Amino acid sequence: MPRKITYRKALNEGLDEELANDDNVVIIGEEVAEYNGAYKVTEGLWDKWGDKRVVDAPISEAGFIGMGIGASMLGVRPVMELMFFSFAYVAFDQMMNNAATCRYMSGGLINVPIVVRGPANGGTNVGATHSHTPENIFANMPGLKVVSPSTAYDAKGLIKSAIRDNDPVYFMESTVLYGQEWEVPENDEIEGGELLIPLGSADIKKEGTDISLIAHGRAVITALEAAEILSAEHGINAEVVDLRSIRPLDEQTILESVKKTNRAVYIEENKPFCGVGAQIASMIQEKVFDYLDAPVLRISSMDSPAIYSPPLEKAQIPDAALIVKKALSIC
Amino acid sequence: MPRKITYRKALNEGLDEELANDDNVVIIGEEVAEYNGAYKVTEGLWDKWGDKRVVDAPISEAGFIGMGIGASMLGVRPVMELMFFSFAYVAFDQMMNNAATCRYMSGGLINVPIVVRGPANGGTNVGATHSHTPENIFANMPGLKVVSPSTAYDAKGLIKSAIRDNDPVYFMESTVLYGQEWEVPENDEIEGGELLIPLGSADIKKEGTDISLIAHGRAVITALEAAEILSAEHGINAEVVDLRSIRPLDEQTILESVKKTNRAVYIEENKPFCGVGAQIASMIQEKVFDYLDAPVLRISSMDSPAIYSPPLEKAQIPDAALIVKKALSIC
Amino acid sequence: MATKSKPKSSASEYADADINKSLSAEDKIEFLRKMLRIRRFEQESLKNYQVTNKSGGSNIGGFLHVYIGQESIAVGTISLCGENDHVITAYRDHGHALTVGMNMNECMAELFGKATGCSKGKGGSMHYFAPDKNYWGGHGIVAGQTPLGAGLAYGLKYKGLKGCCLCYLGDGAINQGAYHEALNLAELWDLPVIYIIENNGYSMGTSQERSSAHSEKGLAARAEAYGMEWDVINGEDIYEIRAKTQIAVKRAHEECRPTILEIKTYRWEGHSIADANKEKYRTKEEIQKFKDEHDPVQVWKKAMLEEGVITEDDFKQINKEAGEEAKAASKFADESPFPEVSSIQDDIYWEVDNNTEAGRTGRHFFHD
Amino acid sequence: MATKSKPKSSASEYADADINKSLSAEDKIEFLRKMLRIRRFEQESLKNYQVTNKSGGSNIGGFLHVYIGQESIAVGTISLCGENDHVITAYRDHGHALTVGMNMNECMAELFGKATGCSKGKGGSMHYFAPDKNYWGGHGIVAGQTPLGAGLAYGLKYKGLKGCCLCYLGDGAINQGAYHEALNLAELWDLPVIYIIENNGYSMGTSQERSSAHSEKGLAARAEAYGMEWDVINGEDIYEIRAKTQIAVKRAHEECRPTILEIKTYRWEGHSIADANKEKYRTKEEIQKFKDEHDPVQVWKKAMLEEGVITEDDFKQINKEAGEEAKAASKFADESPFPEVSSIQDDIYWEVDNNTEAGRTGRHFFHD
Ligand SMILES: Cc1ncc(C[n+]2csc(CCOP(=O)(O)OP(=O)(O)O)c2C)c(N)n1
Ligand SMILES: Cc1ncc(C[n+]2csc(CCOP(=O)(O)OP(=O)(O)O)c2C)c(N)n1
Ligand SMILES: [Mg+2]
Ligand SMILES: [Mg+2]
Repeated sequence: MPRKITYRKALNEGLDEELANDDNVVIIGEEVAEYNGAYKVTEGLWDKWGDKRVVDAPISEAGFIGMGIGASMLGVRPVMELMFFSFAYVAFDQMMNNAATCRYMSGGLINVPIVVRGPANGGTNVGATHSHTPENIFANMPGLKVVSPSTAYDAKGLIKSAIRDNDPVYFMESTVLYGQEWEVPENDEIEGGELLIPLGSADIKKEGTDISLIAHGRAVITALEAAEILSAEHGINAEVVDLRSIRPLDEQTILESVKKTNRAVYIEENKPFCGVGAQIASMIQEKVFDYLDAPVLRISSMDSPAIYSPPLEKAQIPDAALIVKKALSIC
Repeated sequence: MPRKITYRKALNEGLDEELANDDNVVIIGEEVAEYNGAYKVTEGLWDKWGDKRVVDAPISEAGFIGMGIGASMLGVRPVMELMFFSFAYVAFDQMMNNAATCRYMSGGLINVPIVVRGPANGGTNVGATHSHTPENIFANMPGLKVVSPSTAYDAKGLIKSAIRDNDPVYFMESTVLYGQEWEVPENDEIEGGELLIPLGSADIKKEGTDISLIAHGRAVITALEAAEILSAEHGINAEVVDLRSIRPLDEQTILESVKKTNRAVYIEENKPFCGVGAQIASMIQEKVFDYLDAPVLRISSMDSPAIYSPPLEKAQIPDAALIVKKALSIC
Repeated sequence: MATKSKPKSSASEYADADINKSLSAEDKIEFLRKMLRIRRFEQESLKNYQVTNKSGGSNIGGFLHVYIGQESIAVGTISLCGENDHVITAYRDHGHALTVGMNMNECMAELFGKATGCSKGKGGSMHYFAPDKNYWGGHGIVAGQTPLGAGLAYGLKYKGLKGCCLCYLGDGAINQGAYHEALNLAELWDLPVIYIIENNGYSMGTSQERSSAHSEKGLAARAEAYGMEWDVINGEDIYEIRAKTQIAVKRAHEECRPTILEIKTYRWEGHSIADANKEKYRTKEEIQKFKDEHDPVQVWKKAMLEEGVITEDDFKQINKEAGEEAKAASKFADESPFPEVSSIQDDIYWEVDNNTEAGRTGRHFFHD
Repeated sequence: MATKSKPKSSASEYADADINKSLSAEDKIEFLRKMLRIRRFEQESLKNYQVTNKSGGSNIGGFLHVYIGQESIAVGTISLCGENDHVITAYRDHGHALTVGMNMNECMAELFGKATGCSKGKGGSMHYFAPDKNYWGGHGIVAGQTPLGAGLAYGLKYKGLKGCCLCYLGDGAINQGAYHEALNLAELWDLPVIYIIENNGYSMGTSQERSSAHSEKGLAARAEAYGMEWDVINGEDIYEIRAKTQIAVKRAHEECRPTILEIKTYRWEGHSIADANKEKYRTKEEIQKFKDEHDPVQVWKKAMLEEGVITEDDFKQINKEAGEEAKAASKFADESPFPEVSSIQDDIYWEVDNNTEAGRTGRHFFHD
């Protein structure tokens, strides 16, 4: 029977394997070492790898991420944890300018092989400042890569590729998914002996013919729920496309799906204005206009800062019912 | 004969009038006082209004913008200059969290009446770190307002409204436009005695029937050039819609234009991925799908960090020829 | 009075400072009451976090950072605040909130996410606000409040008011860039702001030594880098807190100049209630020692008993009342309604909320 | 030697420091040559900025921040660098670039925006890089390079190399948060980084007093806030620069510990060449005084003459050669081609540039 592990454990395995794979890999972040990680993603790694490879940082995101960028120019491969990806905002200049532009401004003499990872999601009642979802913001900047896995399998395969990538990769996880389990093969069950998923390849999470539900991150899971309902209750066979990587973007898989289904809804937990869905919707209508039987619709979080009140925050974030409703409106 | 003044002068007049209008208005920024402003937008204001009202700040954008946000909660109305809007990235947390979320997190007890203004554009050969165009990034955040004037007239009317607005307004100008002149009436020629343009109202810069060229900021000027060429050389009567305010957004004016012309191109100097154009294009296809005779097209800067080399930077930024080409492809 | 024969733990060399000598018995009892009200409120919120309620969940979501062990700081420092003095702090904000005069009902209801909460359920534990009481939050981003504190001071000065801003932060917060920028501005521009570092020894699981490099003079002494004044205070002694903070308040009021104060304290609970490691990064013995020997409530109680200001029975009565008040707050919170879903889109733009012309012009929200 | 009778301006009490005593005449002449090469390069670039070329524009776009007046700092400090020592600086970066061994042609061509520029015309004046010479830029965001400097030091230490990073910044840069965070990390983690504040008295039009609050010990002394070592250096004296910087380099190499150095200097030109106010925020007299009495080139020249290391003719010859080299660089730059428009999309992603599988998977660019 194939083994099931949590999203958290999958990340942990990926990190552990990459620490083993390359001496230059070092994990740095607040509480990642002795505390085992605020969300336990790095559990056991400090015990196993010691002070040099797993490092607790003071609360200085601009300082330590900038430091990681500098070290990466010398060939160190830092994997930086942001306790919440929201804290990227105090390190924003380092992450947008120094990570993304030094290669360009040096005419290609430099590269910045860092990974910045951490949870980027709402839904855990931690309020507006801790619930940012900046996929769209970082993906806007050429030079950066943005990845957002929706399952344990993807999380493991993508984090390993991200660490091996020679460009800066911002890896956005979900605290809501950390505790959920998915099938993830043991390495000896895999050809090549390890799980590597290339950045830039989307995944059809469920095949279908009637409408494309396209999403990234946890919204993929919600879309799968919606697809179940559409099928069971409405006889609609939805295809669910998971971007996995937002930049680079697998446009081909998206477009092929829409050419087949002729209808698309983009679902995300991002804020709507200039969100990822805006990019995908505008791209779809531009490239396969004649295949569309209806406008591309978008579903996002409600357009307010994240609310604390637990039952209300649920209402802010798209659920399966909303997806079903929107999908039915164009089917 | 109506008077012509520069975009810079228009801003300067707007600031001066608002300093006169309300004792709580204070201008703070690097080199805004004694130096008269790096781009001379605040010229003469320190001489006229003195140390209390026009204040030179040290190079501490997070510090002084955060300070301005705090002061605004007490009813001061700071107008903060960023020498380049790119420097917002070192103040990003203050601008995204403290300015945008305190009202919400306090259940409406607080408001933050600040303006942060400065040039947000490429095209002046100052390289990748100084040429960011973060309209889309800030407009993504509910609680913030983003304005981008394309003419001296708009600059004056909008800056005055921005200063009177009780919410945080990020006001993005263009160094390329500072020296250009437009007609701006004297106050005594205006009903009401002053020029106020409400945020959230777009402007038809040129009426037309065949295609809508929709844009913000300096791209509006380029679109007007393109409209001339389309008319003169191709007999195409393009309508040019200037957003003026990106958030709040005048969707109605945009949609009415597209319903009339059945074709639309969005033009901006922003980067493409999740740019403002993505939002507008996805909105148009969603809301007036049946009116569209062709996909909504988008034109943006080339998708690279801003290059230094002067002739090449020209090529990075959309020009009239590119707009004409794209427009013709759907006309 | 034979002060010399008094046991050391309750004798404060600062009891005789002018600012303390002028205290009435009622004032002193009020400090006790305020500390006990914080403690009982926090214990009650702890319970509400850990309980499983009717619907199978907790009454409180997200984070809960409680203030137990640090009560003397909010109570001692804020006791010096007058009409034009303002307060702003980080996410460990319940103690300050109750001290400035917010009531337990609105505070507890906020934890429950109810419409009757001080922020209508929108802010939660980390984001209490009461501008009418000169209280500006409750901020979740470490050190993010420090430029705001400078700004409140700037605003006071701009408006010609003789007041100051007390801006609290943790020992782990001093390594954020925004704080450094705020310090330079405060000294450069003579802003009446007092930065109060509540040094409880840890930022989450990281001991103070592992997070901050500093001279042997401590954390506040970083002020010297800016030519700023500073002091270090023993946080278990309200007399000392008041005496030394008063010097800073006077400096702010009369010279319009800033100060950094480091107040040594200890948090009894985990960083937040979700902190599963609270007895891993520090020993049980360490925690017990602080509870036994350095509890600010007990220290003050003892001083009050010795001064004859209260009896044991008085203490019990105050404590009981505080407990009842906290319990009543839970009941209030529990019985209060959640906010309407329609209210999610309120309180974002002032102009929209007030239905002004600006609020009605253009589209402000984009989720459908 | 009758040192006492030497005129004060050329006598350096640091000439006899070990690190200086070991200098050969050639070494000393090399310092002069390097300073003159910087100066002549900058004068040449100034000319190229102000000229109107055939196509009616300037040869150089954007900003041009020249290093004239500060040459001794780059030359003196970088003279101490060995194989594993690295350099990173801000946007006023031509002097450091030439000193680490970049050639005038690639530097001038970069200003012209040509394909033969050190950054292929992509970076411009503010962004020179030469990783092969341990030179990591050239950074436009004030103080943005300071965490990178800590990172280079971290990388050296991580890899077990005995080296350090010299990280330069301006007097106006010390009030950025990122610098503060980097300082704490450097001291906390024992990173071999040396922060060198080139205090030229102004950040654009703002005098140092108007931008920074600090103790009377100066800007470097902010180091004490972190328990870090620091020193102040007279920037017109290469002997002093070398003697004092060497202590910091040794500390970095042998103890793996950081230092802040404040080196006092002056910029002769405006902040950038576009600075129309350069004689408004400071007097003509002030500028003239620095040119006349504190020119590091003249100070060193005089010392060399007195030491008998060079003659007036030697000086003229070196100066002439430097001028010719700069002129030739202009010619080279002028005759070089602009980059191809197609190259605009190169040098963004390593994986794309190297056409790896990762570079070929998915779409990386979105402008059409
Ligand atoms: C910029 C930022 N980084 C990290 C965090 C996560 N975080 C919240 S509190 C905290 C520890 C702060 O410790 P300290 O300042 O000592 O305050 P205390 O909790 O002891 O009151 C951390 C790491 C945050 N909220 N903001
Ligand atoms: C974050 C940021 N803010 C503002 C600027 C604009 N700016 C560039 S250089 C400069 C002055 C810096 O002065 P200083 O650090 O003393 O260096 P110097 O120019 O004297 O070498 C300013 C304000 C910038 N590049 N980055
Ligand atoms: Mg602490
Ligand atoms: Mg300077």
